[in-house]
Amino acid sequence: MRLISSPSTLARWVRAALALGGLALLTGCDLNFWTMKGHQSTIDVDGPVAKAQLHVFYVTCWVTLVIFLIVGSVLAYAILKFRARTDADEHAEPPEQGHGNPLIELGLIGASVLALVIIAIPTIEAIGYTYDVPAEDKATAFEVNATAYQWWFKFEYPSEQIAGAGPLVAANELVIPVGRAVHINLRAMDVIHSFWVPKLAGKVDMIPNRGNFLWLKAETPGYYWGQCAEYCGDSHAVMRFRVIALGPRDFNEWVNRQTAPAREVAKVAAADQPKAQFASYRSDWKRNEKGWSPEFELNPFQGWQAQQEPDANHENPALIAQGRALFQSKTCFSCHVIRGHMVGGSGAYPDLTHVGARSTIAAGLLENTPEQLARWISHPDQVKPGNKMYATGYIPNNIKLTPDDVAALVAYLRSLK
Amino acid sequence: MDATVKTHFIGKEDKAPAKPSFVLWRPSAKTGLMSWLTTVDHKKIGFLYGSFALFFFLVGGVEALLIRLQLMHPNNTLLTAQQYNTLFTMHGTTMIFLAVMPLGAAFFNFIMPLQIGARDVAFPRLNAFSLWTFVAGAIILNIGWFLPDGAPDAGWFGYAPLTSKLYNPTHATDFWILGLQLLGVASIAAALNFIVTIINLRAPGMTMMRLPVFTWMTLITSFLIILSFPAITIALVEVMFDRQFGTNFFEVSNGGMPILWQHLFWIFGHPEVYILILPAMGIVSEILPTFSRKPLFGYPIVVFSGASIGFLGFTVWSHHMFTTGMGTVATAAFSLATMAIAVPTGVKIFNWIGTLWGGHLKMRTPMMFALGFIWMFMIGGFSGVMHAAAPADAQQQDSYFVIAHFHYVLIGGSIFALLAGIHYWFPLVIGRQVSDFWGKLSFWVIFVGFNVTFFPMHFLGLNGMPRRTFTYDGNMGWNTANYIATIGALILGVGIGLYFAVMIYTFFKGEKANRDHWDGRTLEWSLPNPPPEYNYRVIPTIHARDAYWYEKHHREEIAQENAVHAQEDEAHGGIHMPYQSIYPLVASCGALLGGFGACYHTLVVALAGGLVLLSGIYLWAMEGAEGYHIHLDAEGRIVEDPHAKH
Amino acid sequence: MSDSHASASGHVAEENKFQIYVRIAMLLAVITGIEIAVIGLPFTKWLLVGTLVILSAVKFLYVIFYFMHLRWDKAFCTILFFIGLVIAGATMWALLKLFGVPESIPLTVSLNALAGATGLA
Amino acid sequence: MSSHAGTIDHHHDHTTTTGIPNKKLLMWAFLASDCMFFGALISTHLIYRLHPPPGTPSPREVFDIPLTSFSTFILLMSSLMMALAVNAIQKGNLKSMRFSLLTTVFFGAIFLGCQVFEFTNFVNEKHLTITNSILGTTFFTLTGTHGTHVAIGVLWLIMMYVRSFKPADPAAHPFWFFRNLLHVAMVIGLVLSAMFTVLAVVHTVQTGGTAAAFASQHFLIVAALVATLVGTVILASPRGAVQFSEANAIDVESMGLYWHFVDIVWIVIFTAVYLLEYL
Ligand code: HEA
Ligand code: HEA
Ligand code: HEC
Ligand code: CUA
Ligand SMILES: [Cu+2]
Repeated sequence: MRLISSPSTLARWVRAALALGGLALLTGCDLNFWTMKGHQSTIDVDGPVAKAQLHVFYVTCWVTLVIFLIVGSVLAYAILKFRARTDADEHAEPPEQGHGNPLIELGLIGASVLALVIIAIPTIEAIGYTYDVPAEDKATAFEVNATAYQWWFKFEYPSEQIAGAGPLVAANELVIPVGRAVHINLRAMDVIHSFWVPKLAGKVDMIPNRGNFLWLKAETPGYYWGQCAEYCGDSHAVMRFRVIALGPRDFNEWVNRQTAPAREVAKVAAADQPKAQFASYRSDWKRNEKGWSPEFELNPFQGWQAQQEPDANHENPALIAQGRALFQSKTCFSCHVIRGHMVGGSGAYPDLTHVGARSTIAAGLLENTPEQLARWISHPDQVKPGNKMYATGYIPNNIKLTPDDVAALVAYLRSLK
Repeated sequence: MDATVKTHFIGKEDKAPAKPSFVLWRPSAKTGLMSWLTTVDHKKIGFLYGSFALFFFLVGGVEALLIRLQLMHPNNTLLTAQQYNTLFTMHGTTMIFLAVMPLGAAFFNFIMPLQIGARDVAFPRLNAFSLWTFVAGAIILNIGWFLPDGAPDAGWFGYAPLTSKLYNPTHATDFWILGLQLLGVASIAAALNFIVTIINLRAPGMTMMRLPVFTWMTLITSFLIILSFPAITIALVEVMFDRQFGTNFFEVSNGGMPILWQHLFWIFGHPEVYILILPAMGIVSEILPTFSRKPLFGYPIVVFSGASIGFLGFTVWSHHMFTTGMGTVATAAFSLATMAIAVPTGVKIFNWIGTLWGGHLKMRTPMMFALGFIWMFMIGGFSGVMHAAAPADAQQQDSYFVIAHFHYVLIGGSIFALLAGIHYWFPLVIGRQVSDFWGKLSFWVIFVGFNVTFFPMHFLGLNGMPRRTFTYDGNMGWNTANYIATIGALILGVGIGLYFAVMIYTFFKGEKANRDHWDGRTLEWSLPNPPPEYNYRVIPTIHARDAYWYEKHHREEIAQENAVHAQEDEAHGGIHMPYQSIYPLVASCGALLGGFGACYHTLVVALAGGLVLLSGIYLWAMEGAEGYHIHLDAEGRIVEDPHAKH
Repeated sequence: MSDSHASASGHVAEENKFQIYVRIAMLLAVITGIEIAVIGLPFTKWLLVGTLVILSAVKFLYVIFYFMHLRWDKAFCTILFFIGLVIAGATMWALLKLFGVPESIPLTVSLNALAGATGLA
Repeated sequence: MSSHAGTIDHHHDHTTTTGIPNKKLLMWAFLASDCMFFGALISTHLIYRLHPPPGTPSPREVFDIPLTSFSTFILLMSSLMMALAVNAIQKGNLKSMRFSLLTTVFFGAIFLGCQVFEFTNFVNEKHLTITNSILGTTFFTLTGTHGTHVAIGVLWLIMMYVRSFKPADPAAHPFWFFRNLLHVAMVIGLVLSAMFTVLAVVHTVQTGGTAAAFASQHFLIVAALVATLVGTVILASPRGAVQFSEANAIDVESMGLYWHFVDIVWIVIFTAVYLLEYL
């Protein structure tokens, strides 16, 4: 069992084979593919649940590989050995008309069953282990509710109650404590979605009218990619999210910031306003154009951390105030909650109280930069086809945003750290 | 069931052909459009099934190529999300219901009656009805391409509540529901017919354990069809009611449970995948012995394992639902049951190898495809076993690993075997001989293209790429594999194109094939090519499993026997042939009309369609299953035109 | 039920089938009456359920074996029908089991604390 | 072996391999498939009964067991008549078969009438509709689908009944086809008007109306009943030799199999859907 379960052996083999193939094809650029270390790799994982699942995968992989080698060699041998090589061969007397051999048959059936038992045992074990938080972790487990909507995720922290406002609510970025088992209740409000953070755990579906859950644990602080894994309509492909695992201190700090109401920016005289950086945004976005910068790609965790602190030097209080007014006058607040700033919104739309402190917007699709924010709020439907922000209220409500409006709204949203 | 002692005459007796009334007009055209529309000949029906299926295979293939082109690069903009979603839905639905299933039905129709020594299926007109209802279903399913509502886009398993009116308000989903419903009716009707035919129309001496394996697999597949389709029929009725009458089957606000759809769908869906593979296994089990010049190794076990696969197929449906939170017991149970299927499947593989062992392998094109099948199906089966391990599947479900798995079993499995079958029976069906060089060339291009396309998808899946995504970002490590896969699909496209080109060329210009082109073992090869309308001049008497092989080695004995039986037949008034009929087509047109009415929620049209359907069936019953007799001269020419009588 | 046996007894039965049919219809009516009476009895639930299931199974079998003459027909008809019946029955059983476990209790029924907290109730 | 003279053996068909007639085999295979069909439908109902959502009406307050028991009994009797019809034609007794077929139709129609009554009663009095609760959805769909099966069976019976009048020599009766068509329409009309008459009677009795009121209110329907009855009798008058014979026993028999199957499905529904709710 030890031998089979050693993930690194096979991984090394696979990688070596792939690297060779890669050289041959001269396409070495996509390193993540050849090393199987993509952001959503199920091979290069972190956390006990994903590891248990990977272990089962390796067992199946090894067992079937061995069978394939054996059966394949016999098959290859038979084909090569008994091939008719010449025309004369083809017309030779037919071979002996044998009909089979029960002993061989039974032996092979027995061998197959044996091979399956080897797979079945770890499978059963892992089914039990991955199902729910292990008994010894129950007491310390952290509870989160995840609810899926077309096409974004809502995260609630029942243990972090805010006076008068219920539990702490966040959208599209799930922040969890490192080293603690996290028990996530999965709900869906419209159609079926699925919660999948490959590096931490396999997926479990979020099904309307069904109380599913999953557990996972991150072993190192970091930034993990997640994606909806059940087809849920037009924008299923771009229904993503992130999980950020923080050490205890950082986590507490984050909770404290998040439970506070939305940040206020003091008014400053017009003359002091730094203007340039929000002046105008690109508007010639292509459909499906990528929404992140290479720097962010290189170190998203750092990017996330950087978002936590207000960027006082670049803030324009007047513009922010204007944005805040627009948020109300353009009826954004009828959907979105900004706790402490205005009364309105509902739980069925992303909470924007601390939207400025997220590393991504639009359900993990775009990096949270002013440029991308502007892109999103000017044309959400071009970013996410069928988008509900567009379909049920935005453009049909005749929300028309001039470039100046957009700039002001962006400034305001950016200030919500 | 001692068929040996039965009469040699299996046609029906009837009175002198009555003069048909002017209302119950019986078409008798033997050429031209009318002959095809009113045919009840299982060979013509099989040919039509095959032609439609191949057409839809190309349609599904073009859809697949568009999918691949969109995924060639990250953030590609060739297709919109809506178009992409429509394409994969229609690709999956088309390939499964309109390409592979009817292609299987084509072989069932054409080959199976020949293999059991019958002159037709048990209910020739029902057979025509199946064909035309299949066409009606195909039309409804695809009509959305030409209408403003668009084609269906809820995925090939249409999970509720995405198919509800709230989330899919256009009629596209209605096309999907009604299209599948009609296809289900067609499939069940056809399957019932095949079951009765195989059980009841076997030539004397053709005991069950002498049936060719392909016929056995036809029988098992037919059982799977009649037992699995009702589940999806009910499921479809439920969504249809939800959409049209506001019922609550999957309406959460009134307590509906969307998960129920998944169960009902997969109770059908899993047996369905064996409906797709068992005919393929049957074909391979015919080709390997022929080209090894040796009987199938362990025939009884191969048959029995086919039956166990069919039976176990009904016990594993929830392996498509490992991620739906079923609880540990159910997950473990379905996991183990799924693994168990590897045993009978493995038995087949072992026996195929056993068949090759010690043979004289003639490496002709059908054999190449059949061997390709074994290799590719084995790989697909192994990734299936990886899925069966539920914890591993939690990472694989709905990722490209699944896509890789099922394309290996569906293309490397079903399609390879069906392509092999086309090559194998081409000389019999068409009477012409396919060039071995071009055939092999197309095989190699397809083989390479297929592997280049789908092998990298395993790694894409393991690297976390979810399926059904119209776009992906370039930073996930998926670019190279997607690029390779697209190149592979293009190669595959060239291969398929080549294959079709060769076939079309041969169809028109190919060299005439001689009788018993491959030195065959089963009964159909005893026929001239293409087989005459009445199939067997004399219903053969079967003495051994590989009936024709036996016949070839006992020529005199058989000739004597046949002479006696020919006389008996003549004494009965010649060879009985069923009349053609227009009413199956009429009934199917009613189904088409009714389907449209239901799609557009217009009761009047639906009722009108129902009335046409009913009238068609009534007239069909009233005209009766009559037929005429033909008489042959020594050369097998028809000496007396039966239609001259009236 | 071997073939020879079936046809032999078939011929004997041929003559008085009318009586058989009528008697069976009466029996079926009586059983239906018993069923209706049973639901009022003060016994434990499982006993009553068991009784009802057995009684309707008996009715079922009488109809298929007599009215539908499986008893007099070739055994193959029985096998054919029972393939469908057994697979359908087993599937129903499995479905009811699957939906009976706690995991499958719909949220609309088990409005648990969580749903209340999220305000989704 | 090849002689077909003499009596027909209804348990052995010499033209098929197994001796089972094709039509019978087809029907049994179809019924096997139908098991799955009703299995899925009944499962749906029972699954939703396992954990009914709050606010679901209680079936006990909705169901009307005496009525349902009555229709269950009626369906059993129709099964009996069906079996007798098969028995009759197997012995070549055409008249007796026709009588039994009509009685089967009659019982089937009563069953359907009960169901129509039950449905309208549930909708109007008990406020259970197909849309307002999951119970209504599954109950009406399940029993309605069964009712549709019964209705198809009734139609089939009628067609078979009429077919037994098809002349032996159609050429001698140039309009036989239209006569048959008219005959079918007439019997369907008869069944429908009889059903509505009975419902009208029930309605009149329930609302305490008088015979006079009944006659004036429902004149049309009664007239239709009388007209179709007369028509049916006239069309059924003998007109020389008919084609239908002992050889058609298999047609009647396979129809009978369908009819009995519908009956056994009801046996299951009666227990699983109705009676179990009372425990
Ligand atoms: C032709 C069709 C076909 C066939 C034959 C199979 C065969 C098998 N399939 Fe596959 N499957 C599909 C078509 C098919 N499948 C499709 C279309 C889907 C996806 C549907 C969708 O989501 O859209 C799917 C999805 C699918 C899933 C769900 C994945 C997911 O969505 O999460 C699973 C899970 O268990 C599975 C398992 C299996 C298994 C165990 C077999 C076995 O039958 C394979 C058995 C064969 C072998 C194992 C190889 C030969 C055996 C030996 C040489 C003997 C020795 C071997 C051992 C002892 C291991 N399949
Ligand atoms: C038997 C079934 C079958 C077959 C044969 C195929 C064949 C192919 N499939 Fe298919 N596929 C499915 C069944 C099948 N597929 C199913 C069930 C799904 C899931 C759908 C869903 O999620 O709902 C799926 C999904 C699917 C996806 C995933 C989409 C997604 O999840 O986003 C992809 C992606 O690469 C793909 C690719 C291909 C390719 C490249 C082929 C190739 O093999 C195609 C080869 C054929 C050709 C290339 C045609 C060549 C023709 C010409 C060159 C001639 C052109 C001429 C004229 C027009 C006259 N398929
Ligand atoms: C009809 C309701 C509605 C209105 C009005 C609305 N939004 Fe939204 N908003 C949504 C929904 C739904 C989403 C989630 C979309 C998704 O990701 O698929 C969203 C997402 C967002 C996000 C990204 C949140 C995240 O973390 O991913 C921002 C920022 C945003 N909206 C800003 C605005 C602004 C600014 C306005 C007004 C000009 C506005 N919204 C008006 C419904 C609305
Ligand atoms: Cu949500 Cu896919
Ligand atoms: Cu499956």
